[in-house]
Amino acid sequence: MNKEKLLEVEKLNIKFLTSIGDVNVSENINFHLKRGEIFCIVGESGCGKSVVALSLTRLLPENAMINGSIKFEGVDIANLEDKEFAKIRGRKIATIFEQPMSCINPVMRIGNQIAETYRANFKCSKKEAKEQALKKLKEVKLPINRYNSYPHELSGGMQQRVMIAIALACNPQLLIADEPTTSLDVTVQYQILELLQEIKEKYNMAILMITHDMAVVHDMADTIGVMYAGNMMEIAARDAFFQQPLHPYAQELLNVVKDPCNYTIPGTVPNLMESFLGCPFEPRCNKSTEICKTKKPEDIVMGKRIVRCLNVVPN
Amino acid sequence: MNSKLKKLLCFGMAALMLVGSVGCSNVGASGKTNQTELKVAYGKDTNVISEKGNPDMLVAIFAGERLVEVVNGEVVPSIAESWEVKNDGSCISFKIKKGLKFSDGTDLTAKEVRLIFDRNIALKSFQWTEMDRVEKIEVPDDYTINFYYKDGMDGYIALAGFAEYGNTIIGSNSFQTPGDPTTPIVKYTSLGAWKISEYVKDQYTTFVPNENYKGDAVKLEKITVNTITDDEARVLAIQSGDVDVIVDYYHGGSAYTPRNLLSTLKEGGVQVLKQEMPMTTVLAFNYTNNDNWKNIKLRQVMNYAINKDEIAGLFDGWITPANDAYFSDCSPFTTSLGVQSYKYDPEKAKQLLAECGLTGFSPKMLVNSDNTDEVKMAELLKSMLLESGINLQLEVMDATKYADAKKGADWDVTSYYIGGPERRIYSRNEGRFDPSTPEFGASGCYTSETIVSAVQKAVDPFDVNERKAGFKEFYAAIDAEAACVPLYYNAVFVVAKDGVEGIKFIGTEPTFDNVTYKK
Amino acid sequence: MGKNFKIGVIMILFLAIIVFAGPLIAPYDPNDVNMSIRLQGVTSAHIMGTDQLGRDLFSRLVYATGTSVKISLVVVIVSMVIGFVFGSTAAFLGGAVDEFLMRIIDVFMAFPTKIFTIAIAGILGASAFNITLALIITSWAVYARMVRGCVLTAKEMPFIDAATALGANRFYTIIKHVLPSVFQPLSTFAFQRIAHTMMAIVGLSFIGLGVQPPTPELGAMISESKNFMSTAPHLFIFPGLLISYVVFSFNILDDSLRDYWDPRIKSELAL
Amino acid sequence: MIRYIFRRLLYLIPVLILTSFLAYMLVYLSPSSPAQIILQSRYSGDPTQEQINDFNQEYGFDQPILIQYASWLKNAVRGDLGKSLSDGSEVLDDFIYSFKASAELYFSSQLLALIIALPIGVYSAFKANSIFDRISRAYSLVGMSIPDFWLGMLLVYVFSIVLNLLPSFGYTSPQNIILPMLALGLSSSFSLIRLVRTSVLEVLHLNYIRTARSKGLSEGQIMMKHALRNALIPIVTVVGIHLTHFIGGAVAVETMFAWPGLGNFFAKAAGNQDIPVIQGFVLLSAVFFIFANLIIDIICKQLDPRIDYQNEGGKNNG
Amino acid sequence: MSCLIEAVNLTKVFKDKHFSVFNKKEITAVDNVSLTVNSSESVGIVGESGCGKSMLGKMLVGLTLPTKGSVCYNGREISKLTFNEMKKLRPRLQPIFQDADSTLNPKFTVKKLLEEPFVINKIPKDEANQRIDELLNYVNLGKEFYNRYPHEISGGQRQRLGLARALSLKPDFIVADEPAASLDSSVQAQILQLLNQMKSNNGLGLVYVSHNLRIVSMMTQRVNVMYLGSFVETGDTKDVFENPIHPYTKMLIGSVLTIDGEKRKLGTKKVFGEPPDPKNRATGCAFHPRCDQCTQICKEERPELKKVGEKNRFVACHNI
Repeated sequence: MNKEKLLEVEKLNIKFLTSIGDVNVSENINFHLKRGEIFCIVGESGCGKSVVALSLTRLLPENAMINGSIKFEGVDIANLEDKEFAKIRGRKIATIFEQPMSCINPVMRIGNQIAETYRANFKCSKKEAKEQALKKLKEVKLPINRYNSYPHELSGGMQQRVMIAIALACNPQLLIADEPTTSLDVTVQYQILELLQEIKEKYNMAILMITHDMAVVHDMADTIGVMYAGNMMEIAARDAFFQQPLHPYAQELLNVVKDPCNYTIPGTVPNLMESFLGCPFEPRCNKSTEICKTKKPEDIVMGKRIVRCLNVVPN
Repeated sequence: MNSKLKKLLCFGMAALMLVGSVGCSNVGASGKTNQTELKVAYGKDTNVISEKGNPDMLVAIFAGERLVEVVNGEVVPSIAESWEVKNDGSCISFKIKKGLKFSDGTDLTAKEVRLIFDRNIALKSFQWTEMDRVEKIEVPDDYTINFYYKDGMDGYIALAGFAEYGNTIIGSNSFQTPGDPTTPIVKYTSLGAWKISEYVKDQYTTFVPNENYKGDAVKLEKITVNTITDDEARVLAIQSGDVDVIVDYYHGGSAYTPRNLLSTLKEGGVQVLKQEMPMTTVLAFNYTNNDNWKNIKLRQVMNYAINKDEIAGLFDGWITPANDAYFSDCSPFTTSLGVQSYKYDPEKAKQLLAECGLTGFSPKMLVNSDNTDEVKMAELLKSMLLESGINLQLEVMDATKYADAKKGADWDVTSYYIGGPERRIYSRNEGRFDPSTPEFGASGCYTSETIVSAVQKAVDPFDVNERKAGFKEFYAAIDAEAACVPLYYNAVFVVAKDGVEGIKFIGTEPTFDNVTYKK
Repeated sequence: MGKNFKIGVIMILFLAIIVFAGPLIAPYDPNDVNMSIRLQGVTSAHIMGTDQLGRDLFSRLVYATGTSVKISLVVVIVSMVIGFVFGSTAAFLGGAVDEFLMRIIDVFMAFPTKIFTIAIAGILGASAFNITLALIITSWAVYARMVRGCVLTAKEMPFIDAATALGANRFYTIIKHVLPSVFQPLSTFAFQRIAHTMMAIVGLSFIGLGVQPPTPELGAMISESKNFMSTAPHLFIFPGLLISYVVFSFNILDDSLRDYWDPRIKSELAL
Repeated sequence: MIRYIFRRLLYLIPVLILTSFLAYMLVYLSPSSPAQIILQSRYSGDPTQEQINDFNQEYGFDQPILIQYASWLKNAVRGDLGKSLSDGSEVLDDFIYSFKASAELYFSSQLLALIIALPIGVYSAFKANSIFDRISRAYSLVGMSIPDFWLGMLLVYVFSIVLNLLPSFGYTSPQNIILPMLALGLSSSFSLIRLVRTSVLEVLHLNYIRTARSKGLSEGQIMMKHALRNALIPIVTVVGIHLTHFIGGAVAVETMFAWPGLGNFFAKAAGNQDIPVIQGFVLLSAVFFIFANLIIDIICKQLDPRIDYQNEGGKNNG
Repeated sequence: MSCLIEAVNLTKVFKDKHFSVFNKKEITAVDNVSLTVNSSESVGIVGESGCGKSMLGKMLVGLTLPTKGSVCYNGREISKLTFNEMKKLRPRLQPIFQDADSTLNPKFTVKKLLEEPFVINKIPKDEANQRIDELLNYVNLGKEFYNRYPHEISGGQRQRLGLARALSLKPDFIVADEPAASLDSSVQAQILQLLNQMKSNNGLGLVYVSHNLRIVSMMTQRVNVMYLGSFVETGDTKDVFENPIHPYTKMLIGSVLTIDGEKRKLGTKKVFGEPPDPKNRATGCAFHPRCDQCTQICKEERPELKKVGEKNRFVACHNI
């Protein structure tokens, strides 16, 4: 057991059972995360990246079927009793979401929302909780006189800071950030990302970040995971990835982002309702071969990199 | 904010609970019915506190006495020990009994007697329809009171009028300003066997024995009269044991025990006490506005076409079908009459209708929706008349609209009752058949000179034999002219639980003076 | 669209047959009196028994349902039309006209509906026509306010701007874009109101302010049957069940439609 | 806040004036004149012209309409709404008396409805689509289709006639309130269950509930602190509006149980064309209704800090 | 020849919408802004949310009339045109909205939506159908979408449909308000390329409104940086991005994340503060509460746009 590895996800399969059929949103996903590391999952909308994040803390709706192992600090939390799991959620794994306005209770003072988190996880007096909350407010650079404000009295950036303060209330070891800066202005985004980095340094925690924005990935990630249609196509260290992505999808994506005025990926993102015989990217891939249509690609491990493509030859 | 909110919520909850608990604990004593208390359901508020007009009849029956009473067609003394007619019949002079006391202990003199008459004249209370004919009232001494009439008095009908409940004598302390009869009645004091101990408007009135009453003491300690305006609710009340007695009230045409429930009540082990009275429900024609009715054949058609037995059947036989004639067995002076009336004969009706040349005749009938029995009866009439080729149209409306519509020309028939307690049979018959009386509306029964002269002969003379002859002529005239369609003879009912004993009728009004209640 | 929708549609179709083909279904004339068989319970000749005049209860119920449902349809349609005219005028003209019309609507909405209806029906006198009139007077304002809101919302929709930018004039945008966006919520709302109006009518008839005899009407029939609760309970039970049937069929259809339009609370009700 | 209330009150003035005018004018809907209606019922014959003139003079009906209205309004502001034509009692006293009776019945029934509906609705939302939820939804949908007065009759049939347990009418003993309260409370609870379920369910789908879960709160804490608190806002609004509907809202049930409430009293007055009572009741109930709605709005603002006092214009609920 | 669009001193003031006797607040959404656009030129407007850039865009195509100032199209002032004249002009000026979803009437099918511009302008059916075919081909939408409703097609398709509608009447001038925001990068690229293609093929003038500076820098020749209703810096895109002068421009550009080069070092650039609230505008220079070079005069006096250097560069700052 590698002690370095805070989170280890193996063969994670997630299915949604709906009245019109099953939807596979995650197929055999493997990745791991160390303390002090920022792991970014990047992908276009509907590729299943948020579902993976939510599955880690059991926040998916009841019709989701989760299979596989999720080891946190060496414990398989995927198969824990709810009661046991409650000791981890919020306390050791915290989550922040996009659209902070809708994610904090609109009729509760923000200070109370932070303090409440602390009290829910550690038995303590109200006063202690309040002190902790004030400390966290300071940490996210909000003036402490905002303790008694209501969420609607704050701007979007401040609301996201409140979210972060709530997440930090119990000093978690893993922070899951699901699109934390989408819908924020560039200036605010910059500050929030900076704040996240600072916090990571301070607590030496791991951040699992979900985003669709390559620029954010470039700015934040230590390791990158590219998802497409429920598959983790490539996992690589940041520098290696930006120098030379290996998976055709990752290559195309990077090209488009670099030069949107001259470069496109033909076709559209597939609907997850369809099931794929072969590689889901095959219809749009310019390097596809016959075999791509019929055989599902498997993870190819190349040192620290993992690629899921039939045409990549392991070195 | 949080604490404020909590306070607010707590306050709200507390207020809710308070209101809830008030709702559950409000309005006084319930207690178990003991043997000396009787609970009575009555269809009207007793109106004990009255701005204008007077308290309800029920109060007058229980707690009040009048100058005279009418019993079996005879005027008998009550507060007045004697009377005489003076000045060629334009004055009636009453001698009042001595030593009577009101329920509050004050003495009765002629001055107190005149208060109620002054009140009725001043406030134009028309409960006694003759009151506007009185010119002045004099009190020559403490025990004499004289009434002077403008154009000479109306004979027997005027004398009987002093027995009207609106003329119940009340004490001077009854009024808001004691002694001023134009002020509201706020504290009813009177001379009867009972006195009022408690009154809540629209809820209940409690009667207790009047210790100043000179007659025989009553046997119960208390009577609570509950006001329950809904007919069905009163029936449910006695079925569920909330009251012991329902007192019928038919004067004014409403608030009575539905006739078609009496059988059900009786089957359920409740006593049904019936008192026949000289009151006839008739179908009247709007002849002043519709010339068709002036044809006697058409009036006869209606008489032949209606099967009165079926109407009685609608009420499970609790009332008597008017098969014989306009008058009932208990109407005054009827025993020796031999008037032959119209028997149910739809064929004859058809034939007569054809003779009138009125095929497809479809008269419009006004129906008062407040009287559910009347509505049912109208529906029955409609279906019966259809068999003789008359298509009756029903216009059902509430009491006020009904009264309003009746004034207009846009209707053909309606039903109402004539008669009532004995003293009223005089004024009612006169009012319905003599167009010169104030009570006569546009909608009287069909009348003619013969009928008018007959009704005057029947109600005016002091002499019993003259009146008897008059009534005979009057009944015959109505029958001959087919002035209306007599439908049924009404009755009053008292419904009482087992164990209530001693309810008697004086005339048509029940008295509880000797009632006992054993559970 | 779900099971409930199907149930609702079938129930409404059945109701429509009762309402519009009543005379064909009813085995007897509803006003046919037969005193010899009064207050009978359920028999083979009279499947729901007879009333106090020996009339066939089933036939009366068929006609009574027709009366109640037709009145509610008239009330809903007329007040919807009035509300539509008022509301859209206010919203389109705006400014002082809007202020003025809104104040009028406010005044009508300031009365507790039932008290207002009773007052009007009482003063005019109880009859089928007057009760219809009273209900229209008291309910048009709700529609007007709703239409105004819808029009104002629709007027602000970006697709109006888009059409304007393409050169559309006001008339075109109103006819093609604004009004169609109002009709759907309005008709949905009107649909909900049928059940509501139906309840109001039977309630008013129950207290004697609605349809008058001999016209059979459900509320009035229940009111009449109070007399016979202990002896002939079928007289109040059947009309009550029928009211519930009518209201339920509208409710379940409305409910399933609402579920259909609001996918978040999508679920099916098992019956 | 105070400024907001002040502004709302100011805004109400024209509404109140128009409302009172409409209430006064109701009488002129009638096909016959007040004098005729009243005199007709006072004396059993046709009133004479003299009587009509006297009457008009006494009640001021001979004045122009606007002057009549002005003097009526002037008296109304002083609390004098005139006297009932049928029994001469003060309209205001009658109103207060029946208001009290209505309030007792209605508040207790709504309390009952809340007690029934809150747990069922919340549990139903929490276990959405479970058997319990399906049953409770079917139950409330069926219940909503039952007229309250008919439910009352069923209760009377069972408890008064068959079982002979409870009184079926009246206002004299504490047991009297039970059946009408059950009838009203049950029928309000049906729609309330749906409302509670929908609002809680709506809140449960919101993102901050997910946040609360991710924070490590227990389901109970989430329900009490986050879901219920927010779901309460629409519930309070609707229950508040429901409560104001006790003016006349229970008329059929009140009539059914002979409960001396506003609806019962008013229906009778309307039937009798008792004009001062109709005018007075309509005006008083409208005034009460308007102010009650104002109070509900204020309470909702207390519950929901998001609502901005500055930018809200007048809003009425129907 | 004058330029295609010339806006002079545009100002837009809103009254507080709600009925109130006591407080009548005025919000100045756009404050004294001038702008010119030539054919085949694309001009960018950038700024944080709430700075009034969308309102400016609406005024440029005549969807909203300015409170003060004028917009001239080919020298004709559009606010002074009669309704009919304006109706003729409308097809020349087309907006493309950020939220394609709400600009398409949800009750219309794709076919009906495409036909609408021709119906409105009474263009014969044959011509219209031919044009629609061209357009579909152009925006790369197949006929299989004809009978679908807007909510049944994807976001990118909807945006392309919006584009097709805007292009259907062959406009000269297009205001694209965040046309690609909230789309995935691959879809975004398709839209941007379409826009560019339109500009170069048809020679039309384009105003590109966005808060995404990276895309603005790629799409436009000139750029206007907007802060709380006014321009704080204008100039050629290349110059502005390479050498920002106004502190706000510096901050904006500093906050742009790139995907080239090294990972940023924490605390290197000074980006702080929140987008301002138009209801509470600061006195003097609106930016001064967030500005690290703020002096006394900035708090008191509003800076005017001043020409800086040779090349069409204007900056509104006291400290240059």
